[in-house]
Amino acid sequence: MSLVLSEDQQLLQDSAKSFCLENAPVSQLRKLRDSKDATGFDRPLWQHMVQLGWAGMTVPEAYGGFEFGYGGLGVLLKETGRNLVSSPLVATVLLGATAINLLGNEAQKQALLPKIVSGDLLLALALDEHPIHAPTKISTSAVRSGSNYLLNGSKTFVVDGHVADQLIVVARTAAAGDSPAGISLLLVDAKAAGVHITRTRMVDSRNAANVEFKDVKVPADALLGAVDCAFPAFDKVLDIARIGLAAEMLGSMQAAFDRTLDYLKQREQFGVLIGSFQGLQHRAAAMYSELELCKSLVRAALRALDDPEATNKHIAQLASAVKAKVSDVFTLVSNEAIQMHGGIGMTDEFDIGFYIKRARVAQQFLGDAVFHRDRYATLQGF
Amino acid sequence: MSLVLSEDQQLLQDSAKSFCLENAPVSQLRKLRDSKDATGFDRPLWQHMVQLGWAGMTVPEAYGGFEFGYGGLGVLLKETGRNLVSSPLVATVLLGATAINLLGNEAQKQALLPKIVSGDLLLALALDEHPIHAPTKISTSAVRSGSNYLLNGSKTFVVDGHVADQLIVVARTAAAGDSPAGISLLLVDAKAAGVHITRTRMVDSRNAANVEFKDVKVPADALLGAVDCAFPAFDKVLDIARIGLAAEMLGSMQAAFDRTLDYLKQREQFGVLIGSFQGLQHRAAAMYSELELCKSLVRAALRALDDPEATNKHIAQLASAVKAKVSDVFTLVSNEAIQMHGGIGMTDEFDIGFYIKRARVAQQFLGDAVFHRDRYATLQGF
Amino acid sequence: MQHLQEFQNTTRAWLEQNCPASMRTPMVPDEIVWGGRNATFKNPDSRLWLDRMAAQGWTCPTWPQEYGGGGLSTEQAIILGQELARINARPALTSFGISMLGPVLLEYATPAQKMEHIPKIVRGEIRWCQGYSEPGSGSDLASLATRAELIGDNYVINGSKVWTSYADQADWIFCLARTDFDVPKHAGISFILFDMASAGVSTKPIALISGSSPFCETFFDDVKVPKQNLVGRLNEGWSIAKRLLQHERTMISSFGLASGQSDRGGTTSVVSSLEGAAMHYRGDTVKLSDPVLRDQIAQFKIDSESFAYTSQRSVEESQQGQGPNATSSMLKNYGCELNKRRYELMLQSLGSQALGWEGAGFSAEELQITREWLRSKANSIEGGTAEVQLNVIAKRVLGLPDMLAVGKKQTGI
Amino acid sequence: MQHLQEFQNTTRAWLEQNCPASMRTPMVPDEIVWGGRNATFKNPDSRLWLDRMAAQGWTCPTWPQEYGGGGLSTEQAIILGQELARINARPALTSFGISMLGPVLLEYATPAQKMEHIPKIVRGEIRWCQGYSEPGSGSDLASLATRAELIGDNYVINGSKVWTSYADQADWIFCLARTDFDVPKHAGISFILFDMASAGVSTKPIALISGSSPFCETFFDDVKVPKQNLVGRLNEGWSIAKRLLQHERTMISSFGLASGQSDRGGTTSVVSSLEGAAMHYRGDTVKLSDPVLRDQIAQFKIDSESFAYTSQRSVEESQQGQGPNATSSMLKNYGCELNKRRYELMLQSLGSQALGWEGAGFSAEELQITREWLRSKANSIEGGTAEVQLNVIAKRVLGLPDMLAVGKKQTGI
Repeated sequence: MSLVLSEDQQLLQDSAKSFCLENAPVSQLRKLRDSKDATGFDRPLWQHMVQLGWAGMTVPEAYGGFEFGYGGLGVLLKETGRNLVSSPLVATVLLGATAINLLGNEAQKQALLPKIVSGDLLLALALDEHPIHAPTKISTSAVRSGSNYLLNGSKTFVVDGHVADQLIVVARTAAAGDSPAGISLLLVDAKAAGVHITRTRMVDSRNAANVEFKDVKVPADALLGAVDCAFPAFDKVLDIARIGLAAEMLGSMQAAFDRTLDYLKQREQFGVLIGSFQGLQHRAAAMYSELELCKSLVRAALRALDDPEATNKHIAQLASAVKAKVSDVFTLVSNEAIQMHGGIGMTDEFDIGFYIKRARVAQQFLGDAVFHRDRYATLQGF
Repeated sequence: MSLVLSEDQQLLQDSAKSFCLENAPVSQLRKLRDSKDATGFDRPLWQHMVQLGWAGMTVPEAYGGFEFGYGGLGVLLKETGRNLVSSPLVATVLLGATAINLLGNEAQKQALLPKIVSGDLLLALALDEHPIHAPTKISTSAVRSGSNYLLNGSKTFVVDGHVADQLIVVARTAAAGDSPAGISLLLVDAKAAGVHITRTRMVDSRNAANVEFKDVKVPADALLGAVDCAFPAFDKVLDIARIGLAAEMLGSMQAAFDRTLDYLKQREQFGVLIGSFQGLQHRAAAMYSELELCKSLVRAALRALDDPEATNKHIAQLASAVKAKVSDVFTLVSNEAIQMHGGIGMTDEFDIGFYIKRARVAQQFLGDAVFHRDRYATLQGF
Repeated sequence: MQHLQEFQNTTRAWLEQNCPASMRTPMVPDEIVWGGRNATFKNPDSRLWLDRMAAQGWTCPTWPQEYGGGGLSTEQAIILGQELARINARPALTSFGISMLGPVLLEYATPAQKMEHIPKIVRGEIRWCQGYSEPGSGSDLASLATRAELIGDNYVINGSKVWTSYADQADWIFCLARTDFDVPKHAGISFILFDMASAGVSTKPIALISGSSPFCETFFDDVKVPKQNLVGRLNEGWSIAKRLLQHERTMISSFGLASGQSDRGGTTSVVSSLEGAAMHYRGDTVKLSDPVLRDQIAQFKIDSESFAYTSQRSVEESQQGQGPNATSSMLKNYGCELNKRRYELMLQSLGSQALGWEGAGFSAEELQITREWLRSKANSIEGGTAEVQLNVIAKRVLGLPDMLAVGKKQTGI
Repeated sequence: MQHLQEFQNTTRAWLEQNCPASMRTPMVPDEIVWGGRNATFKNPDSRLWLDRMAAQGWTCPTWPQEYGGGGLSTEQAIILGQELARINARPALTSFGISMLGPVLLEYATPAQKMEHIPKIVRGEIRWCQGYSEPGSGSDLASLATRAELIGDNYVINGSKVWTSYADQADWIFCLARTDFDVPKHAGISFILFDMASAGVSTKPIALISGSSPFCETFFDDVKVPKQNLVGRLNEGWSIAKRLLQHERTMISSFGLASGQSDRGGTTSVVSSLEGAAMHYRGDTVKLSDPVLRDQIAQFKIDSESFAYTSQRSVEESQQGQGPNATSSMLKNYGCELNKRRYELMLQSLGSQALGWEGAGFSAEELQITREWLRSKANSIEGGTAEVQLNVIAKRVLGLPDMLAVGKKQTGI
């Protein structure tokens, strides 16, 4: 498989690009923010995306999906990222559908995947318990009691937690502390008794929630994956999501860079275009180089997801490499975007500020650069 | 006390500057290197420095010294650093005299300090045992046997080890492993039986040696400082040396920067002076800013050494801060110096290459930036 | 020396008696005293403190007594500063009149102008704003297009300004306007003062990416200004403007320094220091568990410390007559970059708790940090961009050559 | 496709039979085969391997068969490369004739010139050097002053070159000379080939900060060159020169890549990888004990990996006809910076064992690393400085405007 888009992917990209431009430019996000929209995304827009097949992009045909692969979903994420589109694409499709597809049993897949494809089910992953991503540092407990689990604990930074129909909850059914052993996943109805959801308004105007579980009864058949040892498969779900998120971030930073480059070519100071100053030119050239590297790494990582021969370890290394790299470069590009826009970039009226806000949220989500370089080094044995 | 040089210090600086320019420019070091000089520094030049009182700069008057303080020695080191002068100033005066002054008993001070002042004694500190500075990771053992200690072990990166009359050896008399407890210092005659010294030719053309001790008999009265618990006082010696070394490095990087700035003002390309390119201007301005910060920090650290009210902890923090900062900026400045000189800077014929070589040796000596930031954080309690 | 000792004793005694207890607590943002016609004093002690200090002239300690200043020598002013710091006294008055306009009026204005404006600045009676930047002229300030035409005894002013801090609350403005369009751009600018209550002046606040802000757009529509409100000579306002910018830079670099080291008004806060915040949000007690962040914070703290010593050295050098030097650009730039770095590290320290905007799930302090982080991005834009400062260092301090005339214009001052 | 499969089979079989066993071991620096009149073969298998590969034309697989090349399609050449890599075959011939001169001769030379020079390049019979840089013209190559005057049937060449790699061992030189002094500098340059054995040619090696080097200064004193040795048209050599620089850049960026990932000739070496070296010199076995260095090495490895994918993507894109693009500047620059970073990290990894120059106390490998570290500093100077590459990216790729004509000249190509 090549590092260049296939013809199909290229077509998908073109159509996604014009779809977003027409239906979901950054002004859409601004509107959701300014109206303090309760949903936090545009439902008709999401239905439109569903009709285009976006929700079923990676779902097997057997469950009503289109099996277009993660290369395809990556293309969509990059284009929505370019316009900072707020939609259930990350929480429900990238994380949710992948989790069910990889960990679910046949009954769960049949029950849930078609609903995702048709837009009738929204999911959210309830994982983090601390301000710093640490996927095995889980205190939320699920204790077997008859035919149920009793769930207690609290979760933070649950993306789309306030609109999800079901939550995928990472809980500890055995062992303690920081061990990957003893971790299980449960599908929990968002409306179940004892589930308390508080929406958090984030700096990037996207959607998240804090969730508390107080003696929530969860039927034992809501277990997603193996009891006590779901972590390895779940870690792969996380890796897939990290790669997809990196694709989205790539789109966002590409857009921030393009807007900045345009500004350098338009803004005059001292009687010349500011883009003619060598100081800015060299910094723009450095950013371009980093962006090209990110682009290659994102494509290599997406390619591995669709390669049946790629090992989980190889995917894990690529996931950590790409999340680390893209996080750093998005920080660089968004900071430079503000600086190079000068005063106007600091005004809320101008859209560039949305990009620096998104940069920091995306960077923290599913592990920041330091987390992933540490993990990369461990995976490489040093 | 001020951060600006006192009148006396200013006078000392002026005379040291012209002394070095006349007697010890970089060509002197080149000559020593090319002739593979066995001593590695110029003895008549050193005698000249001794006559000027440089060897007794920090020695108390009671022992024949001039009590001009570390502010004064710092001025000398900065000026010798500017010209990359190879001399016993670091090993014998900065490290040696300080160690004897701080740890020695009255008899030792009376016996040794006047000889340092008169230029009749050269010293070397035998501390490191590993390629990475770790002053408490000492395996060299000194075992009491009657009225002697029996010394075994090996040392590396012993600056001036090949010419020293006496070695100040850091050894373990108790405990084991990596503990500061159990560390003692011994004064060892370089010609004693069982001492094997191998000169190492370093990339900076300065002097160092590896030293092995095989069953060396050292009289018990050669202990320098308290038995088993010399480390706290010795650590202060190291901190003083780190600050002095930083002053020397400051002089070197200031010279590398000045030479580069001159070159930017002379070299023409594309019909203009290359110093007129904004890309280079901004980098030069950034270096200048860092240099100014280094200058202030070096002065603050030297000031603390002459301030009777400064605590050891305060000095330790300043020592680690300044060694870390100066190491990083010297790396930056020496790299930029080569890059901005272009091809000519890569030729051995041009002097700028000596500065990048010195930068890396000075940076490793007595702990690099990472070592010192770790120590700084620990001292600050985080 | 004895005289100074005596001054210290009397000052200490005076402060002991006159500085109200509540004025010896850390400043709360909404209790900052800006003065002006519509001055508000949330804390009544603030008014008392201002009146007492102003009566001594100690709001402007070194300004001449004839204009209401304290008339202190530099040495005395330093002692006053130390004594104020000793008791943690709040600033009695914060004002652009003091930090920016006053010094240039003392240097350039006529005795009559000084007599009219300086005492009111000292006493905080008039609040000033700065009419410099325009939408089309950012770093290239001298390309400004606001025009002032002399018609009869008045200048008639038309145009607009941007980034005028607190324009909506200011009483008067010091304003740059073009008075000659037929000469090179630096040569046709004048420095004019006028009342913001004049007919034809309007303002509109600017929202920033960090939320609401003190900045405004300010519009002038046939504003009539008496011609004696010109400071200095007609068309020669640019040198006054530059001088004022130096004072502004010094002020901003000291902000950078201050916020780089500030505790946030109380040692109980978990975010009073970077390392404290980083440890708190990781549940660490003895040692920060993220070694990479630990290294970066140590690096930041070492740089902050070096910067503080550099500011101090710069003051000492300028006192030794080595002049109010070009290092103001260096200090401004480095101080601002440090402050930006500090907030980036703060974000890393807080993890996802630094990602809130408003509402539930975040403490007030966390939300404030997020906004301050965004606000810090402007540090290297306002008061001369980082790029302009680097140009100034390269040319003024390092003596690097201009490529061409266009290079000279780049410095912007 | 079937055809390619067959090609792969026959190639694999041919290599199996013809590549000597010792040619399947990692290259040793002093066994590199440079060819030329005075070629030396320290390992006799090297000669055998060169002769066999040259006979196939596989030293230059895609060059036309009529000039001795392999005549392979791009696809076939890729397969050949894969098969060579599969058995770790050493390059049969390393030559500036192949990597730089040949491609431009094929594009610009006359049939007679091609017939004279190309086959000798393919067979490694003539070793070439590059006469480009001059003492006064570094990045500003076109300001060169070496002159060639047509006198009778000869060009008479006077001047000097610098940084001519292996000039003291080369048989011929491809040389830029000024043939018209009365026109803009780019318009008066010609591209001329001549024999280094000609009367009036002399060379002098240049010592680098890393020690001895292949670089020379080269002097021309009334050197007579037959006029048919001009390539392309008189005074139009600049476009050939630029084209050749593109090939050089591509070559250098692949160096950067290679050395960024190379193992140093055997897995037994402790410095075969950065992380291995760092752990070895700290006595670590499971995990690198310096967490900051560990983070930096991880960052370096991630960047190297990203760079390798980018090189690969660039090849794929140019195969898809997205052109031999301007990204060569980006790859050259990034690859060189990576290599410099690698050596800085290597120094940190080795601690004081990386600080030796010669003699006792250091292993041969340690001493080599120190020297390679110093040598790496030239990566961002030779073949177009980092600054020139950034200019090219800014202008050619990003379309940023020139400030003035002088801006255009800065790009240096």
